[in-house]
Amino acid sequence: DHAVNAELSLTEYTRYGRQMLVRELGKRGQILLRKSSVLVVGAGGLGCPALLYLSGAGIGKLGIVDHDVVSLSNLPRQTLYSVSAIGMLKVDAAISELRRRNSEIEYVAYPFALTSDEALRVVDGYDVVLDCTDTPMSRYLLGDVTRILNIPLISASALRTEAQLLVLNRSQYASTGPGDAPCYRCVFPTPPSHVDACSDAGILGPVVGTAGLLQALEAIKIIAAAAHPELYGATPGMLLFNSMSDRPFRTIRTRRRQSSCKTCGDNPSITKRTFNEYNYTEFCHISETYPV
Amino acid sequence: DHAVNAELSLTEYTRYGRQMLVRELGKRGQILLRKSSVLVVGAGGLGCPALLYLSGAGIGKLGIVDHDVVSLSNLPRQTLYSVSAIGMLKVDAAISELRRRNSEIEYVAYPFALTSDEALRVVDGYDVVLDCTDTPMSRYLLGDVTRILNIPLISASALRTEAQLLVLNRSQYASTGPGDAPCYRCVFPTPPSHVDACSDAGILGPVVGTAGLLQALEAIKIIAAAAHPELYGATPGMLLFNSMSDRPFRTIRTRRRQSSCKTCGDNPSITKRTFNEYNYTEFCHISETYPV
Amino acid sequence: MTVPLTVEFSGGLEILFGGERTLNITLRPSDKQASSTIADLVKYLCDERMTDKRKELFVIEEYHVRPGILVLINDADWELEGEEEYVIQSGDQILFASTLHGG
Amino acid sequence: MTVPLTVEFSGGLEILFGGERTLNITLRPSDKQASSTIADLVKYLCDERMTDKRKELFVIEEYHVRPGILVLINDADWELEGEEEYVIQSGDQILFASTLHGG
Ligand SMILES: [Zn+2]
Ligand SMILES: [Zn+2]
Repeated sequence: DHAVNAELSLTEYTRYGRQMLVRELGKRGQILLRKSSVLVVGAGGLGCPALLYLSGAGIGKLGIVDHDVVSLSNLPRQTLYSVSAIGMLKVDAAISELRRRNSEIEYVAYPFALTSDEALRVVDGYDVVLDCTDTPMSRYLLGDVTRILNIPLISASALRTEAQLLVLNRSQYASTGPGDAPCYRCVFPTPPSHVDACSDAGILGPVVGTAGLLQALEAIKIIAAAAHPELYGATPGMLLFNSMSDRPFRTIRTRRRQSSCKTCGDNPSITKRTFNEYNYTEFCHISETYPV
Repeated sequence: DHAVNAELSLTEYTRYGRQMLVRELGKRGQILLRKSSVLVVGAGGLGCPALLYLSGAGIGKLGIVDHDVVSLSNLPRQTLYSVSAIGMLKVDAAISELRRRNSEIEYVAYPFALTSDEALRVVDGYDVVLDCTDTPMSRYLLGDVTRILNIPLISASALRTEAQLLVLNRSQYASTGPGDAPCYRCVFPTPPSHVDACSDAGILGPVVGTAGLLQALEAIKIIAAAAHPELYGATPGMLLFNSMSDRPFRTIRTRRRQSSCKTCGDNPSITKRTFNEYNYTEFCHISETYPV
Repeated sequence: MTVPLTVEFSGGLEILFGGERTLNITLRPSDKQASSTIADLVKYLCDERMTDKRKELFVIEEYHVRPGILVLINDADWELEGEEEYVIQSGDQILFASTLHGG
Repeated sequence: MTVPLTVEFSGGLEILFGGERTLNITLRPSDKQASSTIADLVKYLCDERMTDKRKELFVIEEYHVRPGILVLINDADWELEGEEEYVIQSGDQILFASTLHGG
């Protein structure tokens, strides 16, 4: 493999030396990180720490999707943003902050909300996608797009004192295909009838931050596994984190790919061709929000 | 309680509103965060994310102990530091970065390595201490000092793909005394005969980052529990995180306070009076480092 | 035959059950049955243990768990175990977790 | 009586055992014994399963686990269970974890 035989600069050896000592990464893994790209959708409480550690680790290209601007109420948990960034587009503030730490990375800003019109175009070509969004609609949209394009999706969410992490479209770290791995729609065939938002129900910063960091870690593992497949096994499926529980972390066995799935089942109705016509707004119509 | 009936400013309501919606924190918990102080010993891979989220959450006073200067090899995991901070004292670079995000906090710099000469003086008066150091000597020193001063200690460590978290000197979040909780020396009566350092064995950024975030979370819980004791139970004791395992997080039942403990046993030999005479260097003499 | 089990709630569902995150329960099958299923447990929780009147936040159409709630039987998705028809075993841990969407 | 159990290594100890993080083991008590203890397991691991010659990284003074290694019996510190004298039960999970000091 030509790419894996490439050389690292002295600066790269100095900067990344500590993580390259970890045998699950190593020099080959570091070169894979450099030649890979990760799309982070949502630059909020999950996206900020994920971006900070993906940039730190030396991912070659980081795409950031977010339409929102920074506000004071974001600062406790959206830890890339300083007071002087209030009012700026999050994608611009995030890239400026990341560049201060690592300017060797290629950063790409997508300053809009992802809709089905441009989702295929934006997502296509990335090696891993992180779902750091906060609505069911964006979660189903990203689930379908990544499954259609065969890209591993690391989906996280958080509320109050809890967070959930889900690795989709891959059952094995070193795999290049989904195998029997579920897509988002396999795990959640029906949209929720009630939904809480962080703005209504609240969130603790370190809880959502932990989930974002674990997303970055899973992305690094999926990329580095190709350099050392013998050291990597199955992806964790689903992880539940409840910081108030006396067993705060649980690894969950999720369902496998469903033959009835509209996106990856035996007779899929959501395909690359029909994707644009699917009405996510209607599908995710939430009758009422969950009163706190 | 006068402090808990204090008022928050409109800016504080705006900034901290999302986390105050969490019933385990609430307005009373937010006021407790503001009037409390946390000492973070070590501003490296654990300390950086811990400080970022403690400052974000609105802890009134943050003390930072570190003698070291920023280097390029720190940047992937010591995510407070930008390239322009290379060569600066970590305590200065950290405080400057934290101030950009939250200037309402009182930051105190201790730009030296903690030794038994000044440890009691530095630690005394803080409400919670985070051990983010990287040697057995500093861990025993902080363990003894915090136990002598009756301060909860949240100790974390990380190496390669793994991390460990330990809540010491408190068994219950809402407790003001140790009860049957162990101190660091109760859990580890004998120093290790071999030790790995991150500089030799390597470390993945998101692994040590996760441990630092979980330290911040435990500190927030210990402080906020006094406002809502009925919602809080036992501290987690010990948490093991192995990111390569198919059960990555385990909650461990640790030993309880040991009657034979030199610091908190029935006949303690390490006390406020004798503390200065104890030779930590000799006690932690490591015969050889663990070859990787 | 009575069956002792542990029921846990998360993702906000605990608010519907008096704030309790964990219930230790002993199920007694009704006269016609030799055992209890998840369906029986859900009905029991609705009728006997729910402190909030808004049943639609837990079930739809009389005792079917509403979409958006994960049901985990001993840390496995209930789909792997037979969903509502799963026969509860002594010592089982059943977790009802609202799926989260915040970020 | 043979006893099946799971042994896990972490904190770098897996490197001493051929990189294996998990071993599925069936212990056979020696002639004089009716059961196996943690002490027996540690000796067995040293003599039969360790691939690295540096035994001092796992034990000191002939088969005592060295300071700095946590021994966990079913997720509890072995001090709570009787340390070396604990009698291994079928299905036990024993974890040997090097304590970490990096930060
Ligand atoms: Zn599917
Ligand atoms: Zn003690």
